[in-house]
Amino acid sequence: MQNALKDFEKFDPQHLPLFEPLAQGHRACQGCGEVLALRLAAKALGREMIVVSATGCMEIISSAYPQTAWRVPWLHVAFENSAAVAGGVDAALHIMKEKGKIARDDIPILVVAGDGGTADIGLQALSGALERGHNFIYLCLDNEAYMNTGIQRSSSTPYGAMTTTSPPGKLSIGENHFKKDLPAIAVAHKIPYVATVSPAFYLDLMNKVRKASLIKGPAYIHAFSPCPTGWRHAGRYAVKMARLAVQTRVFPLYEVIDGKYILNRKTPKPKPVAEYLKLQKRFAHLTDGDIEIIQEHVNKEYERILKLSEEVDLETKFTSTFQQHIDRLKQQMDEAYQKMREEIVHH
Amino acid sequence: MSTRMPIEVSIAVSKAVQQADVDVIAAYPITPQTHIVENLSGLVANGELEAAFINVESEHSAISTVIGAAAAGASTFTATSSQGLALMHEILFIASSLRLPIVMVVANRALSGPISIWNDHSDIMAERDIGWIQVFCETGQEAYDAIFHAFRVVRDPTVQLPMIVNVDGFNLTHVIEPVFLFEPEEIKDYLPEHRQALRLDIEHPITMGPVGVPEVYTEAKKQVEEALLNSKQVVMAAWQEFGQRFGRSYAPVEAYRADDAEVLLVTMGVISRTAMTAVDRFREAGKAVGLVRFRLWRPFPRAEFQEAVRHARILAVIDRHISLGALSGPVCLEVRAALFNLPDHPQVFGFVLGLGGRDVTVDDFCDIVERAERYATAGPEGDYTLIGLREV
Amino acid sequence: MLEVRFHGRGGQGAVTSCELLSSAIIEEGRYAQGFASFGPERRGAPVLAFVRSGQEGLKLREQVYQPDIVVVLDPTLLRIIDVTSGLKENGWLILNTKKVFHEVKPKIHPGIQLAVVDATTISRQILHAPIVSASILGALIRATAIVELKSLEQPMLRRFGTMLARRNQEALMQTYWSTAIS
Amino acid sequence: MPEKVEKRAIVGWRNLVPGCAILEPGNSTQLLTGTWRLQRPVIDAELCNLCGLCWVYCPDMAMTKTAEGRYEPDLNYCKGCAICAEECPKNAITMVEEEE
Repeated sequence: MQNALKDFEKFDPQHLPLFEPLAQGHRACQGCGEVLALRLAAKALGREMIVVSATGCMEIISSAYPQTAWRVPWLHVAFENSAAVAGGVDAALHIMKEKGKIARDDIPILVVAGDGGTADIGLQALSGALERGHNFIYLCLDNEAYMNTGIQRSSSTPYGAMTTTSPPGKLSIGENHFKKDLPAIAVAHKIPYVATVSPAFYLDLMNKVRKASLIKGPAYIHAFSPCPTGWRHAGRYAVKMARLAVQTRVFPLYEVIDGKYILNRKTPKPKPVAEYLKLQKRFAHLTDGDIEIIQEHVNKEYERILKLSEEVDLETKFTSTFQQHIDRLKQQMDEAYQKMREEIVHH
Repeated sequence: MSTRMPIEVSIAVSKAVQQADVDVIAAYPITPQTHIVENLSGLVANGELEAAFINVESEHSAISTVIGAAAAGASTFTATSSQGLALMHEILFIASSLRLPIVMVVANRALSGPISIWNDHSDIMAERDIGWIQVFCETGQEAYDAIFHAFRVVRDPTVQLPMIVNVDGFNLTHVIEPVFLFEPEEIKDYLPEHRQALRLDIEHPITMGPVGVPEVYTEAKKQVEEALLNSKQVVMAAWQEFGQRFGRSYAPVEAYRADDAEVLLVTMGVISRTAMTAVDRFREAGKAVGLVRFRLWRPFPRAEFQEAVRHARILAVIDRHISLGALSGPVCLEVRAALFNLPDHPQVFGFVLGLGGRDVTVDDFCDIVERAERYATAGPEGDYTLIGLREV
Repeated sequence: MLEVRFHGRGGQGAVTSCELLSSAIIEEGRYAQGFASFGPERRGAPVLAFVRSGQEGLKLREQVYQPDIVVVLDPTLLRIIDVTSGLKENGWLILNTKKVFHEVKPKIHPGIQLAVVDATTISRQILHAPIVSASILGALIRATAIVELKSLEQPMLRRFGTMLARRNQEALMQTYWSTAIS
Repeated sequence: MPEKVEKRAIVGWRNLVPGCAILEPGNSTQLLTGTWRLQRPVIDAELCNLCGLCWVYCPDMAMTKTAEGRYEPDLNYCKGCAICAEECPKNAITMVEEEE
């Protein structure tokens, strides 16, 4: 386990920080789940951080000149390079601190990008930056399509979803690939921290962002980000969607710390995926058979994560059983020694 | 005192970067830029240069990384060539728009396709509008000096723009030649400290790179252009001071035996040296031929150029880039544009040569001068002339 | 102006020879350019390198077309390349070969001055490797006196480091004295 | 307020901060996004148990806590998405049409 997390102090739900790094007056859609996830993540880091943003909804809605919704230093360069830009910020802070040009380099860098900017066009820059071990928190806000340009499919669009470039038709179900597994790609880089978060589980989200900031090296956080406009559900349901996705196992919440999986929220009695799909018009065209395919895929993926985290459980179990065994042996030896001493004294 | 050393020009360039107190270098290998960044990585590895050397996974990330570092207030450097520069393309505009003081060496090389690792100017000529200050070099000494000059210029608080030093790939980067190298204390006073007012700083949180709404985009562009145009004064002042301190003087437009010349060759980069020998030949034969070279390419030194060619009858403008479908190479186009509204301007003929590493010889320049004289009376053979082209 | 063309194979050290020679000329306070013909050639392929010396700030950056001196690092190149192509009348051919002078001389155009040395054997003995980048220069200097032998000391030190530079210096002296000249 | 925004946006190029950097942190509070709202949340103080989930889940930071410790929507910024009403565990929030 990471030393940095040894005495990890969770957020106190009664005393959440009041400071909002992201200010009121941003131009996100009514009921935007993505900006909620971003708000909570930023809140977890507070006043002292630097934000590097990729092009996307969150960049557009927070920085239209001459207003900014950012109360912390914020930089946007382009769509596909936010990880590389953040790497430069990270390197600059460290070397300038070393050379005595600035006082501090312990400032968390939050990289914000959407699923398109991460899974598609920004994947190379992300991979490079993760491999180089830059100290930043990469927050992928996954709303499962290119919402900023008008709901075109990305490689993170789920199977069966209707988007403006994956329309269902006589020959198509809509999006006909299962979504790219970005957390697994991040894990494959052997970075110290990977996590999935959902704004519905806000304490879990904030705690994970805080953990990511404490760990040295790259952290990748994949945030489920309901988009009422693109998913075509009522704005009021954004948090409900984020919760249902977890309850139906569509989006399991887990952490991968130093390569070890921990399924944070087990759902032994999941709700059927249909309950999640039926609230969104992007899935309205799906037949029961289609939904069955999705259900199977969801089950399989959940089982995979569960198995990976159980391996860790088994290891923990083994370690503790082994420890108990040793303790017992020690006790027996102590007793035997005591007995011997007594016998010697007796003689 | 500076020492005259036999040195490969790329190594001289990296030594200049070392002496400029750079903080962050990010680079991706591409021929013929490699020797510059290899040597820099070695200097960092040996503790001879206190900087972060970041081996990025593409040129796109190289420029992105130095932008991030520059936005955080670091002095930054990168180098590239050809496809690498083209891959940086979209980000280059953003670097100038963000007004970040980055120094980049472009080891000029042809752009694909077909793929060519050899020297011409097609890489940089595809980046004419990026808002960076751009200079060219003709010798190793000039390349070495240009690095100090570039760091001096971009660190000027009135400039706040990135700058490209063009060094012809192989034909200059890989040549071993004598270069006077500075002792650290010699150059120290010439280089100001790198200080950046607008940067990512938690004490003064600012928003960098906001959305340029229609109400501000035009003004934003105008602001960068004005900064670029005004940078010429700083560029020239820095050259002047360099000349006063070190005895090597540079100017936006430089002339060679051009004063009374009827025919002027117009060049830039390393081939200018060869052109000088051609000029000497004509002069020996009693012909009034001269040479004018662009050292500063962006901002375009209009006034200096107009003045330099004022008395000539014929200009033979050399491009080392073919601008497909245009009326001539880009240098020639701009020269024509610079002269068009002047009364009694010289006749201008465009020549393209030295593409993709094709050697540029003294004979080529002699051929060009003779053709230009012929065109002046008989008219040109086309919009421009491709020298050395094999027909069959 | 004096122009030298080196013929070698990728990895044999023609570019290093070019670097050492141009550096030595510059060390003497004269002007030189050293450059290779750059291409996609890999280890083993024939390669060219050039040295041009002349007045300070020489106004010439074209390739070398009519060398005054041609240096051949590998005799097997003679079978596949016309190494004397463009060589000026009365120019020098410096050849590394195991053959003796009289075996080679008849095959060379009479207007060419010839210097022959077995640099490979000398390098093998002294450096324990057939690297002739420095040792071949002994023959070149013996024949043409293009630089002084001692002018190579600093360039070799920079290129090879103390130990290897000393050995190369030894090889250089040996080739210098064992070169056979027209 | 919208007038002020317009004036700032049409600043001439000579007065632009280099790189169009925005120097005033969080000045988006000048944008009253409450004007986007079609319905507004009304909190029943009797039912409210002060759990604060409406504050946590508001994507517009438009739920505020008054000096008396009550939650109240900030109508300058509330876009009327109704997440607060949906998420309120006590059903203490109802959405009222703005036109009424």
